[in-house]
Amino acid sequence: MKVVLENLTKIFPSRNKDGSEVVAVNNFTFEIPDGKLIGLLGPSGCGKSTTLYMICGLQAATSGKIYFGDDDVTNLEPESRGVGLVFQNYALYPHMTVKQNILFPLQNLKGEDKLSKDEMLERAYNVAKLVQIDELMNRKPSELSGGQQQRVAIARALVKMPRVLLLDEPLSNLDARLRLQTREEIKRIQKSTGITTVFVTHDQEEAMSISDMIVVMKKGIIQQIGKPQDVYDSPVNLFVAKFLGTPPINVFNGRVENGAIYIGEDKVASANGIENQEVIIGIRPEGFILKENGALKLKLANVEVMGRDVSVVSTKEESANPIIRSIIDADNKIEEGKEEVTFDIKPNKIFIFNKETEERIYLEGQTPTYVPQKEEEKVEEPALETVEETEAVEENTEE
Amino acid sequence: MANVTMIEKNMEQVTRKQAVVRVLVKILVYAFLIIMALIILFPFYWMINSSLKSLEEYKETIPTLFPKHVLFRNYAEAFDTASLGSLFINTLYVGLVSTVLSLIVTVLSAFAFARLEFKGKNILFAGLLATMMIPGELFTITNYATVSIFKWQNTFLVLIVPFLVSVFYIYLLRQNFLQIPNELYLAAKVDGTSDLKYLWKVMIPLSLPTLISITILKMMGAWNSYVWPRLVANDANHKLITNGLRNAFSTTTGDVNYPVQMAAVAIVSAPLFLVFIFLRKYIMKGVSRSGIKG
Amino acid sequence: MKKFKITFIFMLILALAFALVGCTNDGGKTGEFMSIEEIVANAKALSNDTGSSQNYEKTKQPNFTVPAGGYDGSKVEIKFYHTMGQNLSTVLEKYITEFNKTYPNIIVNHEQVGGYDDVRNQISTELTVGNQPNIAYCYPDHVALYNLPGAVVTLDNLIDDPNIGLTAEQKADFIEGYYNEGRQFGDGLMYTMPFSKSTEVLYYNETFFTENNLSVPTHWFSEGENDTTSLEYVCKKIKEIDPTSIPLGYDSEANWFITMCEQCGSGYTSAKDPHYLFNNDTNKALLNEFRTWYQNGWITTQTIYGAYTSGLFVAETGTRSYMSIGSSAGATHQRPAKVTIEDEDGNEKSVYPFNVGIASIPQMNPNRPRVISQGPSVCIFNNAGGSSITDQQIVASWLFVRYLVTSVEFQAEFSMASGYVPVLKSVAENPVYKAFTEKANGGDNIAALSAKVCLTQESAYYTSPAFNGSSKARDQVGSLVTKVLSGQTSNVYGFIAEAFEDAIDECEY
Amino acid sequence: MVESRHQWKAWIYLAPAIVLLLIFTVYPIFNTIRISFLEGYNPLEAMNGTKYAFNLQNFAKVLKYKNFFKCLKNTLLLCVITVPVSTLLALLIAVCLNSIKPLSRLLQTIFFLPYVTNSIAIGMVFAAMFNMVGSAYGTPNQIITTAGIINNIIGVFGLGPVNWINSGSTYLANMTVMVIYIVWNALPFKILILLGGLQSVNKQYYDAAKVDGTSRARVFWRITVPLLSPMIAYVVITGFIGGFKEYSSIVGIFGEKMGPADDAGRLNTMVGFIYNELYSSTPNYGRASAAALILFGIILIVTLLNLYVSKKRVHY
Repeated sequence: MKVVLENLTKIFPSRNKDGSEVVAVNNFTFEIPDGKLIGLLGPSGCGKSTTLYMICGLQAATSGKIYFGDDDVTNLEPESRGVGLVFQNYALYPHMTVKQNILFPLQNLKGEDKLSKDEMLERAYNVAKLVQIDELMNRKPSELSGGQQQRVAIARALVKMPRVLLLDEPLSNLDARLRLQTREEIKRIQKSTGITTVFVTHDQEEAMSISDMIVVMKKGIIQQIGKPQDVYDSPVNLFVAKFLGTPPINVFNGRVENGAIYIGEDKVASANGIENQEVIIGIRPEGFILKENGALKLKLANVEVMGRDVSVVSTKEESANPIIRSIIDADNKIEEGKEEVTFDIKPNKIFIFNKETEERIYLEGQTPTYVPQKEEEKVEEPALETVEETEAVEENTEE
Repeated sequence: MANVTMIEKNMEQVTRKQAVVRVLVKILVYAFLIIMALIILFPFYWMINSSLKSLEEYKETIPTLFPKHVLFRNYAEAFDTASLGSLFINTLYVGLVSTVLSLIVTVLSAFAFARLEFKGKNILFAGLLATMMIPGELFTITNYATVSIFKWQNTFLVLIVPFLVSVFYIYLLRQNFLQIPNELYLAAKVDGTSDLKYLWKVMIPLSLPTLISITILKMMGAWNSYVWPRLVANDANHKLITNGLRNAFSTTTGDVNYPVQMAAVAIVSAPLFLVFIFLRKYIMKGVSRSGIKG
Repeated sequence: MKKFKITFIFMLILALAFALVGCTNDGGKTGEFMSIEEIVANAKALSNDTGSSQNYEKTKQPNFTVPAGGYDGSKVEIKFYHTMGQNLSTVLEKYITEFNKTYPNIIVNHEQVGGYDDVRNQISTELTVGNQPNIAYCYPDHVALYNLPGAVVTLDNLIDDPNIGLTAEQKADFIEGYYNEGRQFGDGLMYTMPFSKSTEVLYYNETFFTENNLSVPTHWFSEGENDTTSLEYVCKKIKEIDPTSIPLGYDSEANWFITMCEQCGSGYTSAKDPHYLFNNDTNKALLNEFRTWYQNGWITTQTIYGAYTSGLFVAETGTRSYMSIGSSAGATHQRPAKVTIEDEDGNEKSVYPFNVGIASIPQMNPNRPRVISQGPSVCIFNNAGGSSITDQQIVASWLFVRYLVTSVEFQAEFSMASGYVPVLKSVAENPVYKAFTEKANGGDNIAALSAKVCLTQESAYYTSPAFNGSSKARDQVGSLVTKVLSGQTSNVYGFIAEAFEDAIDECEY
Repeated sequence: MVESRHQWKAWIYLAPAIVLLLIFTVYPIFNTIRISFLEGYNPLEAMNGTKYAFNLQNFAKVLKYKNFFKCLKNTLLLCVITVPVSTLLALLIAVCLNSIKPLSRLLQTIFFLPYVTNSIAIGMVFAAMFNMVGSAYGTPNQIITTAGIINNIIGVFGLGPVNWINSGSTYLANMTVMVIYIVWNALPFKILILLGGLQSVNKQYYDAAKVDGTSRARVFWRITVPLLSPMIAYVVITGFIGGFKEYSSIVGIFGEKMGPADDAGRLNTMVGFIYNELYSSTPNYGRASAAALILFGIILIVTLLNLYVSKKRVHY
């Protein structure tokens, strides 16, 4: 089931009564292909949860359209949209056993979708097996671990075979080890059911690892949409570049001078075809090649050995952040006590951004994979107030 | 699992239907609430309405919805015949003093039950709760004898002391205290704060809403007490509202002047009503905050 | 959750089942009532002295002897419980200041405790711990209760004491029936002094009666066709003239029942065991007859009507009544409010819409009249229950009681203010009271008219025997009358028989 | 919890409460139990040395007395009807109040009003509303002087005037008036507790139910009620305890005769029964104490029953 958002916008009356509004979601237009797993990604307060709730119907859209396939569901009640939603803290009914929780949505089906008793049971057991909780059926949610509760929530969402599955920060309440394992689970379940799924997270690693496509957002505006690798390899602006990747991208102030990129005195890469200007330079940590008197000279701070590769921590005057981190594979040696270290830069791992607009300037050989929305369609944004995400959610959702 | 084509019906029509349903439900909810509110309000309206009528008009076959000619005189008359002035002062005095004293007792007991561990604590508390089930009349006679031995008749003491301990409020406050995390207490203990200081500095501020609602509810208790005051303190300068009210209007021969009686009832209910309006938020929060989790 | 709904519905069904159980009240028994003619004949056969003549020889020694020298003039505080409202308390206070002129050191604090039952309940509780007052309003059954712990002072020695007792004239001045009420407790000793009395009189709409030339009824049931002076006839006639009216309103059901027993000589109660005698054929037949009167819409009572029947008697519009039997003290309430009318030459005058006549109540046997005597007496308490009451307090109390009950001025003023009847014969000659009774008329000074009627029926007063629990009998016969008159049943005989049995059970419980 | 080294400290805090309880609660209980075994104990007689047999006669006499069962029936009937009705009504009102924003504060104030009033005073108002002066029974031309406001209101809907509380009224009519008045009085406290409970329920359960397409009725019975069950259990238990001690509301409406004119005592309750024993012309403390203990026993049993039922059904 394809999901299409057209100029979707959500404006909240802001908490303080000065009449200013907060544009939580600003003119979203994107299409979620059928059967794909989409990650909505962004810092807190960027409108990702609001978008999710608008898709599922718990939040009414201020303007714009939402289509499931070719049905316009914008003003439809959530129950008739055929969506499955998994809450951040699962919202399992505490007084019902796992089986009752899963059966609950099925018992609400009316009209021609009504199922007989054993059809419901059979469906429930199928979905329970799918998420591997079939032996926990008679337990109460309070007796389960976080991961198990997570899976019951997913089972409850899937059991009525929704057209779209929505997950709100599914992994944020899990401990680190469980997070990895559950992440794979979600991927496996989505692949086997082939259901169009949208999930929201602020953890970029989680999004990149399992999504077919990711949507990076900031203050209600879409920054970039694309396959995780494409977005990582070709960020459309400094924000996306900085947001993706751990450890984060190294940022320098530099300049383009007659066809070359200079950080301070060091000429690190060629930039022919681009006029001279002050620029912001981003280099991925894995973009450094250790080389005797290489292009970029850095003052060495220390070296962290992480087994498979080595993380070199150094500083440079022109660097925007306090340390620069470069990851090189373990077999090249760095003598202790050396003052300085020099690197060459892999051409595909360096990006330059316009000083003012922080927009990406494509070097030759680098092709844009995403064209951002045209400027004028955006709803002008009166207040630049950063609003904490959950706090902005409209308080009296219809009972 | 192939995606089930859920809804073929025309989207437009379904959305409109749902919008209509939503509005309908809203109307239904408001209608129900308004009707119930009117039912609750009607006796008060009738009280005020009757209290402004003359006796003749009050007795007419078809009761009039609004007094033909409004008699505020009834209120003045009610005030003197039942000497409401002194009744108010007595009740206020008894109410305030008993509330303050009982607050102290309640806070200390609730603190002990919530925080301190001692042998027989649960049995004691269960015993306390059991006393809530005993009909009051059981105590009246024996307490009358005890109070007489103490020679407390016709004093304010006798109206205050016997009811200082109210188990319900200890229960309410204990529930509230239990919600304050124990670590706070242990931390305070570590850096040497005494129990009382901790109680004063931490626990009371935290459970202020409940304390305020207990104070208000306790004050109302004084307003409603009827049997005991009449028995033990019925002389003029100790009489309380209810027993003052009760036989102020029962003349032995002629008819009771109902409108004046209604006026007295209105005067008596007014202060409580005003107190409630101002402190509504606290009462609501107090009782619900203690979130009687059973 | 299904379970929650099921239990809720189950509770509702249980409740409805209970409700239905409560509705059956048709007694099983059937039978015939005694005829009214037979009852009238029995009543007429009674001679005047049967019934309430009691012997008063003393079988016990009085429990209080007057200390030598009587009152020693020391400062003494005494407490007096009564049921006087605002206006009567002011009269009392006036005479307390008067009393203090002769006895400055006796401080009298008085307190309105509530109604008569409230006084009894208060004292019976206070007695248990010795907190009883010094003087109290009382009824005979109250004294019977206080006598369980022997808390009431016997007044004989005080009365006979040479210097603080009653002189022969004072003793003779008391109305015979009222004075004897004090010593009807079976041992001939004097327990209470009569304070102020009331009786029952028949108020009638004199203007209406003269317009329709109705005669004032003198007896209850018609004897023969052309008997136009029976209450039965007058009620029927009034009903014909004004069908929307209720001819007669009888305020106190209990007084009505007890008076009928006295007038017909049928049993009510006795001081000795068995106490409760009212379950007899005469009484059942009487109530059956009055039930038919009620169903014909001829009579109503205070409890059935829901308010004092004087309300009906003074009503100008809607339902009204033309006769009302009620307490002689309530005369002012039986008078309609003044109405402003234009007299011939056009200026406004406020006048009573109708004139009220007062007569004594109908009798079963004219030469053996019986009418109830009520009203409070006063008794003095001793130090029973460890109370701190001293002999001087008792003597001081006696002096105060003696002052009130023998002072002609107090009796006159109190009677005029309360509508009660004075207990002293000489009050009739007191100039103020004489002027008051002379001016008696159906309008402005209706109270005087009521007092005059009471004076005429002094010899007819009766009082019921007093024993511990006698007021229970009074309550039971009261609700018996209301139940029989307005109870709904198909088998009247069975219903009445069962009602009587229930009342007896209740008394003997 | 602080270890038991602070035993004595706890007892000091509890001292004032315990002393007062001993004098004014514990001692009376034992005294009442003692008196309940003294057959026909009458305090006034006892003063001059009458001795009383120590036996169960008081209990026997009370249990054999027809009036006792009438009072018990009235009390049980009132409890069994008013507690469920007022709880359900309070629940509905609380849920509705919780789902609206505008006017909700005003409505909350109105719904709490009855709690602030004096029950005997308002009883007079109710009596006046249902009162019907003049006999409406028997006489062919149905003389009614004032039919009372309630009869006029239902008259508007075409129903004839009902004799609610006057003489000649039926038991059912009396009970209806009592149920209305008791429920009217019981609503505020229940609404307050349930509303408090509702506000502490996590909103997400309702969102989840919405997404699952649950009908309003199912949301109410399958989610709201179970989640509120601890509150409901508490409200029902205190409702029953209060219900068994019902007395002043009947005095408010019918006066001390506890019933319509022609059948005094028809609506008398257990507490009324005890009261009559204490304050009658023949006060009998023995039987009063026995009746009080019997009532206490019944309340205890019912409360334990309630606790048992709620243990099974209530979710914590």
